[in-house]
Amino acid sequence: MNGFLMTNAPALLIMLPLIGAFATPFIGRVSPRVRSAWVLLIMTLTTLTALLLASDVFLNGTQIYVFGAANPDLAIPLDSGGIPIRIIFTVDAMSALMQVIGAITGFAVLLYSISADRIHSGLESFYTLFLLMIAGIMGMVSTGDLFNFFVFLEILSISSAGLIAYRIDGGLAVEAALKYFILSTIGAMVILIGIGIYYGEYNALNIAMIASRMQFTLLDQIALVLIIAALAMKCGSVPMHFWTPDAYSMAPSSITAMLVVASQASLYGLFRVVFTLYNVTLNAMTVGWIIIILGVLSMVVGVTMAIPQKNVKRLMAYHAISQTGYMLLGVGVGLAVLGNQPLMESFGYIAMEGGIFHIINHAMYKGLLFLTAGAIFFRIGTYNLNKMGGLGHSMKYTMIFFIIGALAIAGIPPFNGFASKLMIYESVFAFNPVLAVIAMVVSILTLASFVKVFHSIFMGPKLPEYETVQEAPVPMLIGMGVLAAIVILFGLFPQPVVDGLIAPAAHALADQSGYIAAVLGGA
Amino acid sequence: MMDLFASLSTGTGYWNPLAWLLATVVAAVIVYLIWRRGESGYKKGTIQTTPFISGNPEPDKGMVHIRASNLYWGYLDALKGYYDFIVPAHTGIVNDYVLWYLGVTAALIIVVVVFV
Amino acid sequence: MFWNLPFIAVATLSLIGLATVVTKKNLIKIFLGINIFEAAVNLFLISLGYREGGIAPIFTSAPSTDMVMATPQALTLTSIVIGVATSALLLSFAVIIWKKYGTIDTDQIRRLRE
Amino acid sequence: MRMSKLVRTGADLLYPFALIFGLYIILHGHLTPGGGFQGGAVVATGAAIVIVAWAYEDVAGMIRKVTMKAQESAGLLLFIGTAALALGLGYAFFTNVLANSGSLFGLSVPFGPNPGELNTAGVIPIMNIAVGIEVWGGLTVILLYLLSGLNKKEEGS
Repeated sequence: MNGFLMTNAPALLIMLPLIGAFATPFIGRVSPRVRSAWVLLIMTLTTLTALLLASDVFLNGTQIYVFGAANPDLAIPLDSGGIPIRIIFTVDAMSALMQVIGAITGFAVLLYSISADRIHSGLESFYTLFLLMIAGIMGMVSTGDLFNFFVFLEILSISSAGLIAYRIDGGLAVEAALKYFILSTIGAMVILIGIGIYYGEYNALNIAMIASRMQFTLLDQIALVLIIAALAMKCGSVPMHFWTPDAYSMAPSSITAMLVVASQASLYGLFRVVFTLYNVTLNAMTVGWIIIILGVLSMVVGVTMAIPQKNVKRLMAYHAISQTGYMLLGVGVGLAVLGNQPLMESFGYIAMEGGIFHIINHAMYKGLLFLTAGAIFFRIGTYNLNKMGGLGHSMKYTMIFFIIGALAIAGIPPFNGFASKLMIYESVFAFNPVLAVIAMVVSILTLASFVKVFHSIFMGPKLPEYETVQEAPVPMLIGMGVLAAIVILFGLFPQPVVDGLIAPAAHALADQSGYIAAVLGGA
Repeated sequence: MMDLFASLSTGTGYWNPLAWLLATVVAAVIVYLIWRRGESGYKKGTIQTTPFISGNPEPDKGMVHIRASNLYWGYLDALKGYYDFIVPAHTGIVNDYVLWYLGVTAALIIVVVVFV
Repeated sequence: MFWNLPFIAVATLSLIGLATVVTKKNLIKIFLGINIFEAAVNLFLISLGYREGGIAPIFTSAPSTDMVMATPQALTLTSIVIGVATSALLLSFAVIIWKKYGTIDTDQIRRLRE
Repeated sequence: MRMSKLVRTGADLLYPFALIFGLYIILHGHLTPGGGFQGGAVVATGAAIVIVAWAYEDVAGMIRKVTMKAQESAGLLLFIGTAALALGLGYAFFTNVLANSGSLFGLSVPFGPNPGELNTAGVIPIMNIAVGIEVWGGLTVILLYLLSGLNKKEEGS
């Protein structure tokens, strides 16, 4: 049984959410309680599978899974002339890390959502789309096939758009979903052009196969830009970030927390394309600087746009853009010195580790912050900061979770945001001091803006209009508590996390030949 | 088993959250000692715990709280030129958003092809 | 030159589609632009799959070396199916926007900004 | 907004043919051009003709959203269940377990001069049927939702 799970974990990871999603409309007929139990069961199984697979990958190295083959390990059919023609899932340490992020956030969000979204109608479709979103994220981060990546990207986009528009909200949510979906459809089509270029040139769709044949011709350069621009747009980097605040602020809070993970899946795709598909064949300095500049722009514009915002979720959405900038900065610095082994050893790997560590940290604390915003909305029915005040008297636990999230995002020790930001600062300082200074200033502005939010929501006397407000329901608090516990644990014990999860992921990302060897065999 | 309490090494330096936590605990103890020296004999619900504003009557609760828009007025005023440019750039029109995206793609293609 | 004709058509169609998305203010026209762009991408994939003298990979007595992998066709089909889902979702968004806002002019659909 | 009697009668007459043609495309998906998606789309077109010719209210009782949604989910479950069947039998996900098994749709391909054998595709016809059921339901639901808004102001959602 254990062997069965181990072998088939990558397939189960998308099969479970898909079966759960398609069965939800039927099971929802029985009763809402049974439906919640069913969705929770599926999500728990998915999370356990993801954790099991991750432990396997971190212990035994990259796992591959071949769909439709008699034997899931048989990447290259005997009569195919050395070409992997089937769809292959390639789960290396980086993919496993992203799966863990998706699974844990998904689980916490679901706990929260079962309590928070109870009041809405049409919850069968809601949870169907939610599970499809999980399937999309899991598929995107584990697939080793470019076209399959596109398909999962579209599954993710369509289900996200449906969920953003879920609370129609006088048309506002639909407007946000419309903008998101127009942009992401065009982006996905552009990605498909890039994939078509690879197929035309190299007659393959498998990432490892294309990587082993990569020439970096003019067409490859165009394909590279088409794909990284589209994925940078999907992860919300400035100046293509315009959909982000709209979508994040209008989606239900539980979905916003998942959208953070969804945009990080796009970020993963960007890193995968740059590091695994091209690696040293591309001009690392140019592309590295492109990613760094996108990152710096995202950091600065994101945080400065956040400060004057009046809607708390819009404000947090701009912070999500700004934090994405840190990840792009860290990994971009790693990319800029790729191929230069001494520099890579001295700060390149640390920068990449910082960027990747920031991905998991950001998913946790930003998810936590969006959930607290949702809890406040659940009780007082507004996101407008000007109408809030004095809630610290009645929502103490929510306030504590908010403080944890806010200090973590601002990079205050001993929370996890500090650990990853410290790694980014010090390694980026070795690369270019100006960038490190910008990163620190952005961090200060982040703190300033969260001081404003904290003051407006929780401080001050108990306002007369919120006299009867109560603490958020317990399942919501549990969902927030899971994320808060991870925020604190990662902050208190950063080095074991870096050694155990982050460093293998960073090295797996930078190690193109290892990835190719895992699929094609031999090096 | 890896060392749970290892310092975070950042290439050029290191940082140990537990040392920091220890310092926080020491600071908390000092704060507690100072707090202990304060007046302990006050009673809730008496005039001792009501706000004293130079003898003026206490204003309405809603008036005391400084609302979000009034915070950071100075910062926003100092960076007025920047905000006058950046806020209108977020037009909310989907055509502009697509145009930004396509423009960035085009610019990046030129950059990558020129600087091979 | 002649064999590049499909690719020229792809480039033209893409530009028409994207220009429609950027310049037209009517939501339905924007969706049509997206559909034209999708058609261009599908045409691109299907033209990539053309091999001169190739035959369909069906179990016949034809020489197996001339058979062509049907991957681009499969990709195009998948892409068309995704395109249908996309169009349906976009159109349903337009229906709701029309009901709630009373307009499908993108200049009016900007209650979320800044 | 009912159309003229001519159109309505024409639509009534066309509907069974669209249905049969679509089902034919679905069931022969592994042999002829077409398949589950195309056939399902044809069937849904039949529904579209009827909805356009008659008014939405007339059709709502006959083609019901709930049924169509259930049909969509059932098709998807059949699809993913067929794929998961291989896992249960110890193969990889999506393996064609029925091919060459000698049972339903799984006859071996004969060599040499022979009249040909049709049912050799394994699970592919089953998946085609699943996709056909799903697309039939899905596209009809989409049509019903889009066309239900015709000529109506402000409907709660």
